[in-house]
Amino acid sequence: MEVRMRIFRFNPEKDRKPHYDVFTVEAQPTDRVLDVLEWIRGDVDGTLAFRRSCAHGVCGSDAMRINGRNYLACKVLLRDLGTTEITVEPLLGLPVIKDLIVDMGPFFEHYKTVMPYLVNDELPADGKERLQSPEQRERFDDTTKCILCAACTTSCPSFWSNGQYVGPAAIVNAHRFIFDSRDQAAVERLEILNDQFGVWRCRTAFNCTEACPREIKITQAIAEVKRAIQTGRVE
Amino acid sequence: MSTLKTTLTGYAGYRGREGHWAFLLHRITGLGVVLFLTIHIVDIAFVYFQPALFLDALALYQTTLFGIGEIALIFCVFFHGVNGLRIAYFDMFKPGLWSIEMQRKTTRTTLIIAIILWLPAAVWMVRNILLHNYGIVLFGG
Amino acid sequence: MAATTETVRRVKVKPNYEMIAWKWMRYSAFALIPLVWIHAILQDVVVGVHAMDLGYVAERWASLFWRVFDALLLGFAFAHGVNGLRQVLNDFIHGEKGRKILNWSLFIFWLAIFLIGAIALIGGVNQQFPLE
Amino acid sequence: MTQTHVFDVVIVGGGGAGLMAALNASRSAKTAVLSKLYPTRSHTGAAQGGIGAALGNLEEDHWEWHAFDTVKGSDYLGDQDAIEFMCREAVQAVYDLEHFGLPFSRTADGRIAQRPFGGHTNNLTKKPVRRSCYAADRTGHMILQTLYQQCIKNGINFYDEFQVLDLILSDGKAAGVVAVELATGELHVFHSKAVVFATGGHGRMWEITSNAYAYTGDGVAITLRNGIPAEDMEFFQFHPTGIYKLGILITEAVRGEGGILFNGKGERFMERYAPTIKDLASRDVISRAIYLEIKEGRGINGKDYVYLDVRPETVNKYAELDGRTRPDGTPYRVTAEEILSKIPDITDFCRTYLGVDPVKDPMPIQPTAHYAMGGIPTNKYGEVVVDDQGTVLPGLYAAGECACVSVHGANRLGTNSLVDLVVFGKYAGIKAAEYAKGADLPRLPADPDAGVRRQLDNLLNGSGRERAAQIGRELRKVMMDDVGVFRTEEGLKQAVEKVRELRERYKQVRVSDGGKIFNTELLNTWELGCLLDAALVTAVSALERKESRGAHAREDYPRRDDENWLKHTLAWLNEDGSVRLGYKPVVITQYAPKERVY
Ligand SMILES: Cc1cc2nc3c(=O)[nH]c(=O)nc-3n(C[C@H](O)[C@H](O)[C@H](O)COP(=O)(O)OP(=O)(O)OC[C@H]3O[C@@H](n4cnc5c(N)ncnc54)[C@H](O)[C@@H]3O)c2cc1C
Ligand code: HEM
Ligand code: SF4
Ligand code: F3S
Ligand code: FES
Repeated sequence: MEVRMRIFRFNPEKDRKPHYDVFTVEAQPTDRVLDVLEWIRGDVDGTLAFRRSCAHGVCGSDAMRINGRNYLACKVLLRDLGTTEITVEPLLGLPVIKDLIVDMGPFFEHYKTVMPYLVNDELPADGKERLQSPEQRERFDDTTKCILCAACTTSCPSFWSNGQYVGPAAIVNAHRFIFDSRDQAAVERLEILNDQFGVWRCRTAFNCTEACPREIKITQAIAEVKRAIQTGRVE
Repeated sequence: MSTLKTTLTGYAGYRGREGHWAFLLHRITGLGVVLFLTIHIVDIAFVYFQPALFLDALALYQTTLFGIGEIALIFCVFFHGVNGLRIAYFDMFKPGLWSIEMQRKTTRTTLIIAIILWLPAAVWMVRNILLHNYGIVLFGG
Repeated sequence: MAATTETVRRVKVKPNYEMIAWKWMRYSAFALIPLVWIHAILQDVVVGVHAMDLGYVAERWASLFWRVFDALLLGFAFAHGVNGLRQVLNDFIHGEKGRKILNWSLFIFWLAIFLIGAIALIGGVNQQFPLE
Repeated sequence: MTQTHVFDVVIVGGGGAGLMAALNASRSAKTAVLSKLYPTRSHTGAAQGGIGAALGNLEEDHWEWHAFDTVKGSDYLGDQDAIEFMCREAVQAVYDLEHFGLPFSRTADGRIAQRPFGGHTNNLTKKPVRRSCYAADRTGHMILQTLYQQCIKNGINFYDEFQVLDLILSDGKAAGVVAVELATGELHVFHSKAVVFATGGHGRMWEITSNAYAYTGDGVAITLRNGIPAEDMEFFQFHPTGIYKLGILITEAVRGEGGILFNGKGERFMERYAPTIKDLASRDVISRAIYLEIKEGRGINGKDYVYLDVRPETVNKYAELDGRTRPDGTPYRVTAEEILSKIPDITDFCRTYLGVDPVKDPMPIQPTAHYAMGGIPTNKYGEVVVDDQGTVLPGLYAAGECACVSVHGANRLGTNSLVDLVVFGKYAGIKAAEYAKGADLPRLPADPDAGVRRQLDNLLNGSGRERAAQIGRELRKVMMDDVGVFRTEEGLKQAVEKVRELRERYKQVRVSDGGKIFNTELLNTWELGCLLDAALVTAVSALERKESRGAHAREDYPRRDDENWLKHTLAWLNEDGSVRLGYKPVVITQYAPKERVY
């Protein structure tokens, strides 16, 4: 099949304003959007810039807007898009550096603010593992899956309008520890999120959950954090 | 990069699903209602402060243009109400309902309920406008 | 440390304005459904603007029930709405200072309109005005 | 302008090995981590199955058994002192990870869950043993995330999206690295007492691969260009179960949970190749079996793939035939839900890329290039060794997939790479910091980045007669055809020729993007140069090794030849593009080489 790729272009060394380039490509319906981008960069226009690494949806490099919606380019097959007119644009709400590459700095800064690490210095006397029941482990399983791709945060209307909002990804990563029975810093994290730029900025727009390539129930996780803050129960 | 332009591009251009539209609609309807409510409190207050003005305001409300606005307002009140109830219930009592399937289903249901509530009201209000402003009797003369 | 199936842990987080506002939006939402809907259906649909005049208002406020009803409506709906407006505008105002100014302005706006409404509600229809 | 930064220890690579090294080095030394990807994008995150350690949480197990299985898996080419060290240390390393917060799956009594994995056995009964510690099918993801989290907690200095292009040596010691900052295109010199390479593998030189685009062998190529040999490069593992055509890995854990391989005639063909442990035989054995089935026309519909079947009815049928039991002795039976809960990500891959639901349909699979056993030669402390005498290059360390300790020998057992990362990453970090403490900052040579500037200038100003993308395609094809699962003298000769030709043609490449900011074309092309170097060394080493051992299967020399070939290859890449080979003996402690049967 033939697809028309309309790709957002911006080269800070040359362009004052972004524009779109159109490439017409012969491809298979089972090709990934990433395959097409790779082909364009390799064989047509080497200056096209985008990030990628694993090519199967586990590293989080290639989140971008495809036909107006956030995806990992390596996780969408052309046939899934239902059209041969494909528009590819960088994530919204982070500064564009070049073409499809955005500055991930602000995103990781937010991530770092929520203490995304286990806090517990007590070790079992025998030096072995801390115990945790399968139920306790299951409680936070969903939010351990995050690959920090930023598809969620950059689909969030609250984040678009105010980049100070920590964003769904940071909350997901806080949730992962708040609900881990081994962790001892739930209160600190909840206090961080109980800020004017914390969980209360979430207007349940749900774009995050729809965008998450790891199918994390993000809005639910955020709601659970909101509840924990109010009720004082981490359950 | 969180500029007004980014926000508006996102609001209008992001191909979000039900949740995105529900969020926008909730926001627009909420703002619409506050705008109206503010005016409404002031004009009602005229009955105490400036009764003459109250009658002027009333005359304005009775025009067709305002009549149409009022029909929209009623939609806003219904949609915003049903959707707000949905959000509040999920958030406070059942976070587990924030799943993709439930979100899609309940948002659609919300819209349908809002429309079902709104339609008869709208019909009745259209009838009133036609009757009082144009002397056309639709029904129930 | 033993593996238990106990999953509830207790924490204490200090409430702050955003959290209270968030709760307020939701609790008031439950109250607003009957208040706003009844009011809107009654006034805008059943009665309709065309049937309204000072007499109607005077008659309505003659009943304590409706005065209390409208007072509740004013209290809940307007505070809910202005806080909603605050949330929306906060999305777009990024400076710490700008937000402060906004919050105070909105508070004053809310207070002013609320007082106007409250006074009217208490004062009722101005009887000096000749009713036709 | 080139900026210069000074550190005690510079770590190249933010994957499992690099982060583990960083955590340990930073305790006592001023440490920086440079990574061409954001650390959480590293390929460690793709590892699915698990990390092997003889915790014995579900049944009897001993690190000595783990060591024996590893030696046997390596086809006796692994250095046994290092293997013993690794398997003993693995236990503590896994506890360390748990203490760092890693969310392992759990047993009913709250301990770290373990499952069987190819090649891991109870040494007495020879039956599969539950040794692989896992977190669903996302063990690598959890390791990577957990280590990164700890790095944040400990305030490690990260230079994200800094690609290292050269190593600086001075007076025979490591003195730092030269890196380009992707966002600006500026060169930076990191002047340091110690350098740790943890750059991962080079599987992108094959057509069908489970490896990330970033797996271009930068570390091996950089050290080769600096006169350091590469060890055992001919040993590259083909994982038996990659998704047909795409190469995306389907973890061995699927077979651990009871998945069975079938050929086009519906036969469970592994019964013929590994009568005892069948579908859980070691990877090289299964990859060859699949290849042979396909060659004999027994692929599905005569095509070049077979089926991996994990539908509950299949699993239960064969579990009954095999008499498989649960830890408590009850017969092993599964439901679709159970399978889905143990391999959620695999399920997602199948649905996304194949439109197939693994509990309803069998998965089409074929062997996929997967793991580099060879790499930068090191000893068990991660110190880089530059000759056959064990001579250490002061201040230079390597760990993870880019290193060859060698614990994997001719064939790596599943789960052992993650063990390798955490154990040797840890020791490389500790040793580098210790070394840095006692050493002075080496003198920086004049114009340390001249070499890098020359390399990049060549790419920017080449004649433009050749296209990098085309060279890459030809490289991947020839490596797949001639340096793949099975090899022959003729094929390997052709491959060496071809790679030589491609290296020549590479000199005619010109990148079209002359910009500095995120010039991904320039860096991808530079990476292709690394692949070409690594490929040449791989093909030459393979051509020379006239035996079949582990992953190196020669059709013309089908037997293992301990008499002549129980030794490690060392390959030096000379300036003129020729390859010099040398050999060093395998360290044998207590496990005498035996025939390897499963
Ligand atoms: C699909 C898949 C599944 C696997 N499953 C398992 C399993 O179940 N069990 C197991 O034991 N093993 C498994 N492995 C193998 C194992 O995951 C890898 O061997 C291991 O993760 C490699 O780790 P590393 O730290 O060496 O490299 P990586 O994690 O890949 O890190 C390499 C780092 O080096 C950086 N880098 C590279 N080049 C440069 C440069 N020039 N300049 C700067 N930085 C650079 C990269 O940015 C990256 O941060 C699997 C591998 C794959 C591909
Ligand atoms: C009919 C009953 C009503 C219900 C159930 C309701 C419910 C809600 C809820 C739950 C929210 C919070 C949304 C969020 O934070 O995600 C909200 C926001 C809002 N409400 Fe209401 N509301 C009602 C009536 C009103 C009225 C009468 C007004 C106007 C005066 C109003 C104006 C707003 C505004 C402006 C917002 C902010 C919207 C935003 O943040 O996007 N609401 N409403
Ligand atoms: S929560 Fe999902 S969408 Fe958000 S960063 Fe993590 S993986 Fe990406
Ligand atoms: S899109 Fe944003 S508003 Fe909340 S539900 Fe997701 S964080
Ligand atoms: S390339 Fe890794 S997620 Fe797409």
